[in-house]
Amino acid sequence: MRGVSVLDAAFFRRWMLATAASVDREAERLTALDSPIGDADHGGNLRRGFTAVRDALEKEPPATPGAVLTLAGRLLISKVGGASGPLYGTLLRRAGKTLGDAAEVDEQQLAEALRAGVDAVRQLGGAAPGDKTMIDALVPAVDALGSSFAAARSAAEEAAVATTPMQAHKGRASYLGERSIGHQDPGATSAALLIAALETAAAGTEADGE
Amino acid sequence: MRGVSVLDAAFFRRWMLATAASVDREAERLTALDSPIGDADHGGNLRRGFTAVRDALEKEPPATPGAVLTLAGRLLISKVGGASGPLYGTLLRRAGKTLGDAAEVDEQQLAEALRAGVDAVRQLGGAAPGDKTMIDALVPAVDALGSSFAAARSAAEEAAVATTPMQAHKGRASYLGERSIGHQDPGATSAALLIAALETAAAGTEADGE
Amino acid sequence: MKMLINVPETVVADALRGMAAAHPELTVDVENRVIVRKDAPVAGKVGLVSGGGSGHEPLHGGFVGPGMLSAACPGEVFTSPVPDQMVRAAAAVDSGAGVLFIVKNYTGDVLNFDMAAELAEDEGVQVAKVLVNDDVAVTDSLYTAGRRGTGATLFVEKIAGAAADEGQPLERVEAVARQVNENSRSFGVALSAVTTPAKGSPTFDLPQGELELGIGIHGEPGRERRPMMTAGEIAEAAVDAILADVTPRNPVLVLVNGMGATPLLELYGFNAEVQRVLGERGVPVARILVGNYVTSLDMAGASVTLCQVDEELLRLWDAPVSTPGLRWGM
Amino acid sequence: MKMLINVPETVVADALRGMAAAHPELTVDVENRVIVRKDAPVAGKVGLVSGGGSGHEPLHGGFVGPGMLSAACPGEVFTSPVPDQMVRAAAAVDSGAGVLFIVKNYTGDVLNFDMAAELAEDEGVQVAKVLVNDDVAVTDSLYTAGRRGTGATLFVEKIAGAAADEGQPLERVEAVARQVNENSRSFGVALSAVTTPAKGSPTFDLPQGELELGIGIHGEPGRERRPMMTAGEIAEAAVDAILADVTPRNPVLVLVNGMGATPLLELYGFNAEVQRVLGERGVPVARILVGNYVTSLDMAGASVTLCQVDEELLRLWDAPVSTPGLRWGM
Ligand SMILES: Nc1ncnc2c1ncn2[C@@H]1O[C@H](COP(=O)(O)OP(=O)(O)O)[C@@H](O)[C@H]1O
Ligand SMILES: Nc1ncnc2c1ncn2[C@@H]1O[C@H](COP(=O)(O)OP(=O)(O)O)[C@@H](O)[C@H]1O
Ligand SMILES: [Mg+2]
Ligand SMILES: [Mg+2]
Ligand SMILES: [Mg+2]
Ligand SMILES: [Mg+2]
Repeated sequence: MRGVSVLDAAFFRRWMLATAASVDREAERLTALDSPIGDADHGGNLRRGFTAVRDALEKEPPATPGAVLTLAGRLLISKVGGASGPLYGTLLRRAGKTLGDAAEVDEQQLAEALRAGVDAVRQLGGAAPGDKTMIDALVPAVDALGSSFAAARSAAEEAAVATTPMQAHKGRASYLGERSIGHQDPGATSAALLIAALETAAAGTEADGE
Repeated sequence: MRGVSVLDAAFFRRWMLATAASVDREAERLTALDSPIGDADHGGNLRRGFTAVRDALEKEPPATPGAVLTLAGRLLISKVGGASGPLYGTLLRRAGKTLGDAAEVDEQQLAEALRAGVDAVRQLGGAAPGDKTMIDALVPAVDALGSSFAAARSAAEEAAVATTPMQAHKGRASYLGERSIGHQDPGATSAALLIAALETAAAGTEADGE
Repeated sequence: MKMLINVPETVVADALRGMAAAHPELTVDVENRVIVRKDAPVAGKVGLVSGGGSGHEPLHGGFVGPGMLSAACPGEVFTSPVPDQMVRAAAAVDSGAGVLFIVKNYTGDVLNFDMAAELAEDEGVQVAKVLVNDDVAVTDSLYTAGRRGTGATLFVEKIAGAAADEGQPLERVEAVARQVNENSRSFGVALSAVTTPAKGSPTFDLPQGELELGIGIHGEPGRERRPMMTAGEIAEAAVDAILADVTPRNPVLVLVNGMGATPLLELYGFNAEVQRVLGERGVPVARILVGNYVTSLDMAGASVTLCQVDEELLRLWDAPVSTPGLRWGM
Repeated sequence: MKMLINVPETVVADALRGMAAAHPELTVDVENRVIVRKDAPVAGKVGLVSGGGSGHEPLHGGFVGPGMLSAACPGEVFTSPVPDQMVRAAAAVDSGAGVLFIVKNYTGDVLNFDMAAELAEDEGVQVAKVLVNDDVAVTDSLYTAGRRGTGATLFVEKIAGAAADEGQPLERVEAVARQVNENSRSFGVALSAVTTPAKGSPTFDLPQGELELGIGIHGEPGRERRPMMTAGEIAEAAVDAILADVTPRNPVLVLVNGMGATPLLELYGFNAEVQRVLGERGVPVARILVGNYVTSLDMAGASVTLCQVDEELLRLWDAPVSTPGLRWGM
């Protein structure tokens, strides 16, 4: 357990920028993961989306946490395409809407907002835990957010790795049937990057994100 | 110098069959030679043609030397296509016509007939010695026929190898300009097979040809 | 792998510029990535909008024109387009008679077109959707994202396009499109993997003596890897996979489709085998189309699509069409 | 390399069987290897016969039909057809108005068509010949077999086909064909070598980071090997090679032609660059055709052909045509 910290719009901006930076760094790996069981575009998709998010946040930073996430979600939807665009877009948009227009939120509220976002993603894409999708990383990460960003990060990273032995039941990888077994899911991997960026943002500087 | 031997229709049949056999054996090599400076079909072309020649000779063997060559030439023209079909077809057809309908001919007459055939090929294709074509093997071979089949064979084989440093001025290889230098000409190589088969035929058995 | 491109980032935009130049009969909005019939909206006519990732050309942009699509939205390579493109396309082609979205069944395409439909309806456009899911290599169950949309897309776009051009109302055009999809089945094989511009190397490793059976059009591996087969054996595998799923009662349209890098010479030879197998299995054939129509960049391979047609569907198939990729009768 | 074939020996026959099935509007004589317009001979119309090695599809067989060729003779892969085929084709299409042989300038094609012309004339058919030799990569001199016939073949066949369909007499059709050839220039590049069915492996070795400039359509290497270039650089090299040979005064038809395995997405992007360069060089463009038309089996790469047209040639280019490979206006 730890003290309650206050998360303002700047924190949320740092979060998005840190995500953009790590997606940028890891784009080739994400695409490589998307090759044997997908169509080799996941890295490029997210890079295109988060680059747009970064550009928008740098140009005209929204004033509230909710507005940052809503803007990011909307941009992902209108720039990414593919499966991950609407899914990540919905995740962030719903989380943003859930935060409303509070100027500051606490970690508890962030966790609740993300839980609402994950529920929206589950509803939209129909995936459940175990289907070898981003959901497999997002669900345990949100559960662990109650403890700490670090715990959420480890939970997401472990969960991403744990998709490897699963057989995919949703998305493109499901076409492969049993041949999808033995490969780590690209979306679960990028979800872990998103969660890990919370910790970077909490470190307080935007250095990593800008 | 050597004694004059008599060449009958059976000899000419053996010659064509021995050519068919060696073209069959060497088809892949001829195609391989036609790859770097051509279009990788020379072996297949000649195999298709001489297979037709063999089939026809086995079905209904013509009675005279001239008729054997005329038939072979006509079949090459109507089965091979490409540059080599009309050229080899013309070579044998003209040689056959030159032999007329004599039942037997001597080596001298064969040499003259082939010379007429080579002239017809030169006229048809416009190639001169040094242009890196079948002409480069045929001309010295016909010259050496006055001595012996063995001499003609060596002359043709040496001449085929000697096309390697030449720059092609006729046929497909000419498109390559200087890049045609350093490769042995496929047509000169197959011409050497044709000439070499005379010696096989003279050995008297059709073993090699059937 | 080498490509005839500038940089991977501009591949789609460059292609659209090239299309715009080559096809003055279309309106190609390079910036917003929408390809529209020049005469759109056509008064009283239902608008037909499709789209999907790029890399399947001539699908979909090459099927825009009289008798087929009203507009197409090209996404990034193998990536569904975004809702903004579809909304824009819908607005451009709606004459008030409504718009039909033709959507290949991939998670990304479905989600993006769904969002677009909501947005377009907010703007007052009446939108219907039809899902194309013809690929029998994928079992349609709780454990997959459902059958993929592949070759049947061409049949749906052509036949629904003819219905729309005749002035049939939205419900009718939608019903025709749905019927064509339900009557269609596909199966594909790959002899080589795909190289996307962004990745620059083949998406998977396919050794010399092997092929993939049951592939899609996005460079995904198939359901099964097998030692290399002859054209005749492949035709049997493809046709039999389809016939295991459906027994055609009516004559079929046959699409023998190249995946992009298979020469037409081979495709025609493959068609000969497909026709032999259809004959042996007693399937009556109404029409045959052979060519590279629903492709997967530089993949070598082919797919077979069968679509059962009654007289009405056959009439619509035969109706005039004038697009860069499919053209007859005008 | 893997191919979608049965055995190399039957590739051409298999393809013809497949064509026969797919194109009931043509008469495909598989045994004698002649593809003929179903309505041939058309009374009073000059017959147009072309042909060449197989492996360049849709050229020539795919260009048989109203408005273009009367008949085509496919040879073995990359091997000129034999005179028997051409004589048979000439006899099938001659209505008494004579026959024009359209011959790509390769030693084999020239020799075989020459022999065929003699034989056909012996049988009472009036024969004219036109040689297509548009490839500027080959110097036309005593030291070569002369310029190769490549992309311009499509322009010659289309435009002479339109003239013949109008009922123009043999001398006119021949003159038009000759004019189109004289007005045309091409230049091609390869990103990969060709694999012929008979050889089964690439005809030459082209490493990852390199391309061949000035290639033909038979898998021969080009005039020069260079480090890999962008689409823009390749467009400059191709257009400038052509403009070094001729300065167009009239507007041009542009063919941006794929060699077989280059995706349409890349071809359109390449077209964008070709149009940019033509614009920069001040060459006016009348029409643009982008696609795989004069191919070289599974070769990756492209060629550019420019053909200067006056109003009459443009009118003939725009005239209706209905063939498997090229179709508009009917
Ligand atoms: N129905 C779904 N629900 C949740 N996540 C999904 C679903 N379908 C796919 N995904 C996620 O999306 C990822 C693929 O994203 P991406 O490659 O960008 O899109 P596409 O599959 O359209 O190419 C998968 O690895 C998976 O984690
Ligand atoms: N004009 C010519 N005169 C004589 N021989 C020629 C001529 N052109 C080509 N050849 C010969 O033909 C050979 C190629 O034959 P082939 O590969 O069967 O025909 P193609 O070049 O039509 O593919 C060349 O190696 C050369 O020896
Ligand atoms: Mg993907
Ligand atoms: Mg050759
Ligand atoms: Mg994708
Ligand atoms: Mg040849």
